[in-house]
Amino acid sequence: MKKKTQIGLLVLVTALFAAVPLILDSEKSYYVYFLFMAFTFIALSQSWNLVAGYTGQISLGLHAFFGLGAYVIAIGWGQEIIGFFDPLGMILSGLIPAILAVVVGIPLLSKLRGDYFALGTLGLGEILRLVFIQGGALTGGSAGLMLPSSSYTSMLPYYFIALFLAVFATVVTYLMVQSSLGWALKAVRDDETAAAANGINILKYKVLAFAVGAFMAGLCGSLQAYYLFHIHPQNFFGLNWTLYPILMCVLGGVGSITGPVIGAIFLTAIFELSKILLPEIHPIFSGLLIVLTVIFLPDGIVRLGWFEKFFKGRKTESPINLKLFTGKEK
Amino acid sequence: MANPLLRVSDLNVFYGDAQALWDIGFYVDEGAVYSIIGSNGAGKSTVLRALSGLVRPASGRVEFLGSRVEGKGADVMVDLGISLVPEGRGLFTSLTVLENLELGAFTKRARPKRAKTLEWVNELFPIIEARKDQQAGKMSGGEQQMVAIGRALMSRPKLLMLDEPSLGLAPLIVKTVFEIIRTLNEQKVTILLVEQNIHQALKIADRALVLKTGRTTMTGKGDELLADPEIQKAYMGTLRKGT
Amino acid sequence: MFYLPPIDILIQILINGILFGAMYGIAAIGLSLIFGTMQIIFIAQGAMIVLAAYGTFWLFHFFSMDPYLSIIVIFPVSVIFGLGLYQVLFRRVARAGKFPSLLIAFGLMVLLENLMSVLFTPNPRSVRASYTAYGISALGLKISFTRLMAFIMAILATTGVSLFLKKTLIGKAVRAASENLESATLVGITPHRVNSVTFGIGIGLAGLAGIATATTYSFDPYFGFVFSLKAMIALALGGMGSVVGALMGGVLLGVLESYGSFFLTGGWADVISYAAFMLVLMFRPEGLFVRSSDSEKP
Amino acid sequence: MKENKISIWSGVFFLIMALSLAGFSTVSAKEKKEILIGTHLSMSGGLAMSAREQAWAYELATADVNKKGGIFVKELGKKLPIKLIVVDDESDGGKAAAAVEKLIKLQKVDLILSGHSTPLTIPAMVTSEKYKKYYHGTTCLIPVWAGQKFKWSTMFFINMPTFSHAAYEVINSLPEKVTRLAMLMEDTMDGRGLGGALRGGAEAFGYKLAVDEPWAVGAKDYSSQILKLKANRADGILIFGSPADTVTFIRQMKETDFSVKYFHGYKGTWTSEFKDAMGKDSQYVMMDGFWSETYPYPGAKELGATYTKEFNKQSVSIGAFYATAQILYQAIERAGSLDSAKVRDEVIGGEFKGTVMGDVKYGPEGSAGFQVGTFQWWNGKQQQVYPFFKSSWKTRVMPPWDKR
Repeated sequence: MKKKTQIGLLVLVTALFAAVPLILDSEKSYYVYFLFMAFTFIALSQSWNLVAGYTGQISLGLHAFFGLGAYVIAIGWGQEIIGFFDPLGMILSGLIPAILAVVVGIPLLSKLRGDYFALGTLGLGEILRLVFIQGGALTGGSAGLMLPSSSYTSMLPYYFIALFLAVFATVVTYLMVQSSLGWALKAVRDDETAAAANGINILKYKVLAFAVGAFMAGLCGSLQAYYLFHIHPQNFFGLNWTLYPILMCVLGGVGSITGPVIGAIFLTAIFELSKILLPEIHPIFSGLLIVLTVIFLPDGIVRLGWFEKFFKGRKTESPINLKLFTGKEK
Repeated sequence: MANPLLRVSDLNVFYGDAQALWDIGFYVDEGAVYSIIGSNGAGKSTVLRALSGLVRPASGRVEFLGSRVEGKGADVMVDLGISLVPEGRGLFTSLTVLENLELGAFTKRARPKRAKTLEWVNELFPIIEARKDQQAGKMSGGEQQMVAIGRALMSRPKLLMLDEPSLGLAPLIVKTVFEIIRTLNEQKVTILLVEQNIHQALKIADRALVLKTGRTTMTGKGDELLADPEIQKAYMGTLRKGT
Repeated sequence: MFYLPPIDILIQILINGILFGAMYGIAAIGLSLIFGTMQIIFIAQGAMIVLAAYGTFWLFHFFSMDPYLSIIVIFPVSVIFGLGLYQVLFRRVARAGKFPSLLIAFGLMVLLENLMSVLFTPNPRSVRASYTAYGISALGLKISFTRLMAFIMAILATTGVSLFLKKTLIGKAVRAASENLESATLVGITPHRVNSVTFGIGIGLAGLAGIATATTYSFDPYFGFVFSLKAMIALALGGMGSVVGALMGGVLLGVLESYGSFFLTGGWADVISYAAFMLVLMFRPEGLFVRSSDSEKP
Repeated sequence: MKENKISIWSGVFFLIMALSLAGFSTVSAKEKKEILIGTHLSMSGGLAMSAREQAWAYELATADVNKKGGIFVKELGKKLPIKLIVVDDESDGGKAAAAVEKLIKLQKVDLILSGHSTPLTIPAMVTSEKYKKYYHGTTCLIPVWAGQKFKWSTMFFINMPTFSHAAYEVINSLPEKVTRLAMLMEDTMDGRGLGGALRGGAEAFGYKLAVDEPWAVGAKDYSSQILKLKANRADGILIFGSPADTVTFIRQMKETDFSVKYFHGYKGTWTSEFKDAMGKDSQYVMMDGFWSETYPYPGAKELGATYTKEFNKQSVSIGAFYATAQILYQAIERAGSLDSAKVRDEVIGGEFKGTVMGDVKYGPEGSAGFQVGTFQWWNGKQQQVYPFFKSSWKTRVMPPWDKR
């Protein structure tokens, strides 16, 4: 399939989703809300996918950037700099996390071992949560900040912005991967020493991917802030904002463009269903699902045998794989 | 002719989407020294990694002592008697020399004979015994290579595979290393050697194989290949009989 | 508001911090071992600790078994549980690298927390023995008995694990595999074997930490996550893959938090410990207690 | 990587998704057979314990109404039973909002009964505000709620002025003088709000706080705080924290031999789990509460008895939750409608007589405050101290640890 067809398909799918509010009443249908959340998770999953799938770095700090993006809106609104659905504010809510990602990313990513990156990003989320709790009047402390919920008019803008974010994140990830930069990132992922020998500035690309991921996560945070109107450190710096996207990515297939999309929609649906069908014990179910998925489907849905055979004609392996046993990572 | 110790046929290896080895085939007789030579990136190490079980071949046969062993894990291969001294030696640098050697005899087959094997290794490498309580990482490159070979011998291998044993060593040490290989061979250890130091590798080898970008370009007796004008031209250039 | 309190209070804070940090230490040693061989932060360690604490609680509740005596049940059961856990959950995916293992650990945490919440109710539980709120007076200082016991357990556990790693062949194999897994398989060490051994010991240590938790705290199913995080910090401070370092990292963290919450408030104490964690990760990733010459691992 | 075929697949996938969504969305309006009341409660997560008491009280209140055949809804001209739909909010604000979305859009509930605690009810109320569904609220601090100027919710919770006085009135009634109070408030929304009220109360009653600081949630060691109280010679403690944290705190007080004359716990000391965890050490400890079965209100005693029969313990909270449901059900009957606006207008400024919390009167702004209760643990029983009505219990001063 040619690039033009691909772009055409993307436009078609986007148009289909854009048409959903024509069929469903956005104020009455739960599915509009469901898709709004699913789109947010697609964007978050792509953000994580970009970092993990293409550079082989496990970030456990998506919630740090998500929460920071939300607080940019909340604080900006409180100080009357940013308004409701303010484009400038939303760009800021992506940029500030991206800047933080660069500042934190340079020292953390310059270490050869990826583990420090995972630990450091997890710590970053916790630090931000605590700092915002201790932030006094500016951050509202542990009570968080409340925005004037009377600004809400309709679910539609949320739906379309979330759709835009999902498409944006997917397109950005796709473009980055297809570009020469993408090849550099893959080289980094597959063999760091070889990439270094070939004169690729590893750090620059890793930090770039990390910052772009943070930008997208921050945008998602700002949208969620506009939706909830109550920005609370415990919620917005909650680990779930990192763990769910990771799970979605892995379930869908890390390091592929469609994986996170499928994973996000599928899991959001599963979690919803389990809550309806198993109200008392659904968190057990979620935990079990994670474990079972990883054991029996570690490469994700997009790399399922039948899926691949049907569409590609042969089986491939997950890109971040077997490193431990071939010793390449050491 | 009796069955060779190791017979490899039609071996294909992939790294992800990229094929690294194409239809490699050769055999190593018991008690022989077999060399695989070729330039950087020709796939020499990959052959050893596939034989040691670190890399799973996509297709092909590996027969060792008459039975098929391809696809088995590295830990199983050691127990069967194939031992690899990896490129860069792969010592446990934070462990002592003695601990490294002890772990060399980790397999079920080698463990009961550990004390006896250790005596043998100490005899081969007197320097090891003198420094047995030192951290392996703190030794010089040459000494580390001795420990690495010693550790591999601790598993009582029937086939010892050496990946670039001379890499990064001073010329004098390189000479010692090859002397050791010769000694080992005299003590009936079959050796599969991968080397960039082509002159030395061919001189010591009974038979050898030349690899180029993952494909076999030539096989033959060591001295024949050494005399081959193409080899001379391609790999030794102006060095002639250097080192 | 800042003032310098009398020296005896400063010493008391120090001792409290050391005793308290030992709890982090026990958890961190387990994390350190698992991290060494499998290269993952076993995020479910906290949930394991709470599970063991429930074990202690139920043994006490139904059989009136003294919590410290219950070590003879809890520790072996935890070790076996750890071995089994590896075989059932991790063995299949260990080959595929650390992504899946990390996720399974996370899924396990969610599963355990909620399973305990459904089975044992989310109500907080605590063991009430004659010594659970008992303080020993010595040299004008007050020392919590249960925390002293936790400290002693931590010291014994560290010594035990160190000896195991230094003296036994399988222990040496664990050290070797932590350092260089490829070389380890080349000498015939089966990765699954060392992985399950480290899991056994790691969860066994979680069992010990669970006993210490049950005697010291009132706990509920969600109590453990902070432990996982703090143990992770202790691990980073002490240097990954070092057993003694993990304990020292835990103690250092405990002391840091104790002084922090005395001179500032509890919330800032946490900020300080996380900040220390980030700084160490960024600028001294080999940890504070590892000489830099030892840290040049491949 | 070959993405092309996958993108075809994803197109198909999306198409199916979109079609199935369209198919599901049309639910035909059926004849009303029951009144659907939705609530979001923390069936899992950190707040699960308190939320379960709330769920129990709601369910009992609903069952009690249904026993009588339900509520007569004038607009529909018949008596309808109530169906209570509980959705788990997992103790998380974002999930609470999602739960309300689901209740409104998927379960199509008529009205919403409150969830538990300020950080969860606020996002939930924001959501019900969006869809103009009436949210009958409780357990959100009234000043915080009032600050939001919600149009579609009301609030029934502790009256802040009486709350800020209660502790000091009790302390003043003690036979011994307690002069150096320390205040440790959990660093959460509720902790901050209640802390502010107690601070105001201290000023009004002429108490100077010897120590006043926020308390980190889930910290594992309090010895430093205790030493700080010791260094500041505190002789009374007001503390707001979770049961687990408070138990650990008191244990550490005992270990370090730090005694005070008065120990007043909020939230953390009122459950029977606290008593079970502390044993004899729970003696003398004070607690707050929303309600008591000793209150002279209709049904209070029976409610307490039902609870004790089922769980073999007492509760000082269920009455408030039971009454919250009672008020809503009365309001529906009075409005004669399930319409959110009509029911809300009935509650705002309305007076509801004969609940287990007595007669409840909502102000024109939509809030009704109830007096906070204060109790003291004595021999495993919660002795009611405050409000002072009908209470014969004389609050006892806590002796030092070595003298008990």
